[in-house]
Amino acid sequence: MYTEKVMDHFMNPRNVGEIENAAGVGQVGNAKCGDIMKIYLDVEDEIIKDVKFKTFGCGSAIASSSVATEMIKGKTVHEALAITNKAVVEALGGLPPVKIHCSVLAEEAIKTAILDYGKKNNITFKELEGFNPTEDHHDHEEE
Amino acid sequence: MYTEKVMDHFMNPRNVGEIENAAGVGQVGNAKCGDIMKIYLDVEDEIIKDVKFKTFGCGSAIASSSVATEMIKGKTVHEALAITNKAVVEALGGLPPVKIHCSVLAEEAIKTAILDYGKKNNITFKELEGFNPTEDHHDHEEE
Amino acid sequence: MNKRVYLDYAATTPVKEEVFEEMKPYFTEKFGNPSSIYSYGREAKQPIDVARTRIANAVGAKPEEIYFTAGGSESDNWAIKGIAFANKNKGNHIITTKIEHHAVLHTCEYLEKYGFEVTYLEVDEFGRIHLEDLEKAITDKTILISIMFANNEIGTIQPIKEIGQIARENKIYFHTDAVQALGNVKIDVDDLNIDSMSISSHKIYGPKGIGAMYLRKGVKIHSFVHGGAQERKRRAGTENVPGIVGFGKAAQLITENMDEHINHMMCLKDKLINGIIERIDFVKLNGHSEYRLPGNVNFIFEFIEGESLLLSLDLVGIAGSSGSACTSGSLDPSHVLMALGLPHEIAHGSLRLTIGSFTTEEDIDYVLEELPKIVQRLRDMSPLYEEVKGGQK
Amino acid sequence: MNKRVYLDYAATTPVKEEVFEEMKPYFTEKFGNPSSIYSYGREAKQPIDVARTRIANAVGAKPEEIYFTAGGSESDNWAIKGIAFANKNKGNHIITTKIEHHAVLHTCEYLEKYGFEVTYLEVDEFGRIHLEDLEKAITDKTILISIMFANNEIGTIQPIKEIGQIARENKIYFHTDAVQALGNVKIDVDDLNIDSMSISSHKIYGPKGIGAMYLRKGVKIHSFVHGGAQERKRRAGTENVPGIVGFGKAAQLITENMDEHINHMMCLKDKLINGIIERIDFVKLNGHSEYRLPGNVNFIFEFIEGESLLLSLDLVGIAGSSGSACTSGSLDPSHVLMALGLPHEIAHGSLRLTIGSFTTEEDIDYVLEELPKIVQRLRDMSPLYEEVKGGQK
Ligand SMILES: Cc1ncc(COP(=O)(O)O)c(C=O)c1O
Ligand SMILES: Cc1ncc(COP(=O)(O)O)c(C=O)c1O
Repeated sequence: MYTEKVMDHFMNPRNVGEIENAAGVGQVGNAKCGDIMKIYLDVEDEIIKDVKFKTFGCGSAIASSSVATEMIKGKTVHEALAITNKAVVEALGGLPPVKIHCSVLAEEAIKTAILDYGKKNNITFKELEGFNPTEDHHDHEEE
Repeated sequence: MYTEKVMDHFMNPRNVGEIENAAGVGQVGNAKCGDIMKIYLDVEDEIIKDVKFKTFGCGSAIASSSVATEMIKGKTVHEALAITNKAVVEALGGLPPVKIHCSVLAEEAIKTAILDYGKKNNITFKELEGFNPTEDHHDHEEE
Repeated sequence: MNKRVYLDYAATTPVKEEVFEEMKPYFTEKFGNPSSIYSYGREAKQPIDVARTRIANAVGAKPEEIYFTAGGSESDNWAIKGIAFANKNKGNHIITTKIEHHAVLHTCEYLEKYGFEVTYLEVDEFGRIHLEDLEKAITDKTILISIMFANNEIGTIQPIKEIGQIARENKIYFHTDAVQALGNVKIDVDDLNIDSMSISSHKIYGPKGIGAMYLRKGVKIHSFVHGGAQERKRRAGTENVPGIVGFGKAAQLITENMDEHINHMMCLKDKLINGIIERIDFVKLNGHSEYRLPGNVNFIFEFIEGESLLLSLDLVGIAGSSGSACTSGSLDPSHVLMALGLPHEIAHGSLRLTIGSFTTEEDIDYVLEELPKIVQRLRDMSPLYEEVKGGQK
Repeated sequence: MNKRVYLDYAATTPVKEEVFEEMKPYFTEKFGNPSSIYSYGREAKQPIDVARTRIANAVGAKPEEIYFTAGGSESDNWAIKGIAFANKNKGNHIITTKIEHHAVLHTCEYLEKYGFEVTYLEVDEFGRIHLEDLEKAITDKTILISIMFANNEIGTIQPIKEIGQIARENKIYFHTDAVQALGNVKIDVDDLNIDSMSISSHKIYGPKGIGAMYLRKGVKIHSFVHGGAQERKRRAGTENVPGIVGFGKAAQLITENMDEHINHMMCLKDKLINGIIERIDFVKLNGHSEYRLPGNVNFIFEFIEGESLLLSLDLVGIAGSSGSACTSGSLDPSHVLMALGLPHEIAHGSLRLTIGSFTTEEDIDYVLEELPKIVQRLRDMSPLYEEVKGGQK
């Protein structure tokens, strides 16, 4: 059902944890739907020095968080903002159709954390214009 | 499905054949329903000296005819008239429910042959009062 | 009785050894529920996908157009009821034939109680429908045409492609009961314009209790068994994994060896037909000479009744089948033989012998040796034959 | 991964060796069609009668009240649709519960589109209905009560005898889905006033793809699969002979050893429940302490989600199941857990482990060793647990 990459990130997630006094924190999803992602950023000169995550959710939610943190670590916030859920899916070698929403959550968790960083530092990101993470990203395939 | 007795009478039917210038002949059933029985009697002093049958029909129709001829051979016509379809079924060690009509046919074939014998000889049999063999004796069990 | 000759392949077939071997592990070892996400479940899910693909390949369909069922009867019921109820807003008229299997006929009769109107097309003396009759029967309320691919009793094959064409042109769904056709006739659902099709495993050397319905993508249908999300949410129930695996293997084998298989049956069939005609008087071959299943032989033996013929054959080890009323517990002989226009009294004396993979020349020789004796014996007991002989004297 | 511990017996069971041995001859040797009158047919018919009697004996029914189907889902569909449509003249109201299997729930929802009204009874926090609720729900239009014997997720057993009594007094038919109960609870259809009952072979160490419906003599029902005259003309289709034989054998074995079997499961179940409660914080046992299937363990582990728990267990070879939305592809967690009144966020973290014949003490020890580590690992990743820890600091 899951690719080896997904299973690897699920079993050996990178960057699990919290950052005290993080530069930006983003939390998306909700427990009602069964997944919450929280991303902590440490930013210096617009560069993401460190990133940690905590996730409540299924295997692919955990793997998506893990791979997403890996993808943005060391990147500029602008580079991080360019990361789409598709890129997350690709980095995982694919996700089952019903699990695509997990990658969407990962993208939005990053954006929300950067938005928070921006707010704290009075920076507005052009890339985040109109960004409005909804609570419910489940778009499961139904017949 | 059939008892050994039925199979024996089916494979080794007694008294198959015709009697030329028989004292009485009875034919019941019809080809439309899939079974016809024809019984020939040779009667002397009200005693059935000989009996033959021909049957078009299923295994139990043939067995019923065979056992019925065996039951009446050497008997008086009155004794023969006392034979019911139940007696035929018993003599065969039982018949499947859907095949009971075959034993009814056998009983009626005997009666019809005796009726014919009576007509030819101007004898009326009390036992045959009201006897009226119908064409269709199928009373298959349906749910 | 020592020798046994099985000539009832149209009733059911033995499971082939290769098929059974492939099924085996799924009973006691790889027994998981395919819906489960853990390893036991995955072990059971993957072979289902393989089987689905094999069956799809056998009929020119896409794997996701194959839905597993418990057999041909369920497939017929599902296709017909499911399409009828799901399309009732478009019309309430169904067209079928008088010679369908009971799984289709009784389903149609049931629908008649629920507001549907059904036209039962006549067939000619060889068992084929006439396309003009079909065209004439179509109304603007017709939503479904269900016509069997090949008949189980007399083996007659219908003009499926032309029927599909007519259905397509009139935007009517076309379902075909191909239970007897699978493995005996080349089937390509696209080429033949088939929208839905019933098939059954135990007729092609697979296990009993498993079948499938082909449903073209986009055809509107209701679920028949509601419940869990199996079969893309369309047919609930924990999957019959070994059954599915066996059906898949059987479909693969029959597809690979189709030409050879057909040839084998055809030769033996012709031998049997010719042999009977040579050896026995007052016989009539039922069905069509050309549009006929390769393994089907169906004869009328006049003046005798089918069950007694079957019983006698059984006693010498030969297994056949009969359209006789007496084998079914009903009053009338087979509705198929009646639809051919045969009189009742004649229709009672039919014998079907169907040839399959394991039939040999010796089997046919044995039948040709035994059958004439049996027919003669029964005729000698028959008052109807007496009359004929009388007339000939 | 080497060790494998299967704890999902409620999902499906392996076929027992004795069962498989008894089935074997019916695939390749005694393969005849049971409806045929010749020897091949008789060989296949007699074992069906044996199986039917064994199953009847297992539930206190008469053999002629047992109808074979393709499984529990078909039995549920047939019983409910068949009784509903056949008794529509008497009323259009059906009573069931919120925690039924989808095979019952989705069937009821389907019937709602066809003029039936359905009351879905609530259950208490332990999953039991209250009899007063049932009595209050009955109207003069009520024709059918369908309440499951035991729940598949949380194992709660309903007051079946009392429900049957109420149904009887009100002259309403009572159907029960006993798929999970068979083999785990003593069932006597007469004592319990059951009119119709669904059972399934693959839950009692028999093969998949075969089940049965018990129907009390005299209960009015429509056929579900129309066609041939099999199953006393009520369920068409060539019989799944090996499946039926296997189901019959499985029913016999489970009846003979029921007490021992229940004891075995109860001991291990208690060990597992107590072990989990001792070793892990923030857990909640779902279901009833007394009215509970002997092999059912169902826990909520707060702050973590069920699928990630299952996946982690699978990686150490343990097979369980979860009422998590994420395993089913739907948005909401199990309707059963929701009906217990659990909040969404908590219901997501459920784990069902079900014990069966082949479960050993070592299996349970292994789970008690692995599970706490896994739960801790997932909690350490969970932002919800972080909050709790935070609160505790
Ligand atoms: C309570 C209950 N009812 C019905 C079913 C359906 O049975 P089957 O999978 O045999 O169709 C199941 C199991 O899946 C069940 O647990
Ligand atoms: C033409 C046809 N349709 C349907 C069926 C029913 O198939 P099954 O016995 O698998 O339900 C059969 C065979 O019995 C058949 O020959």
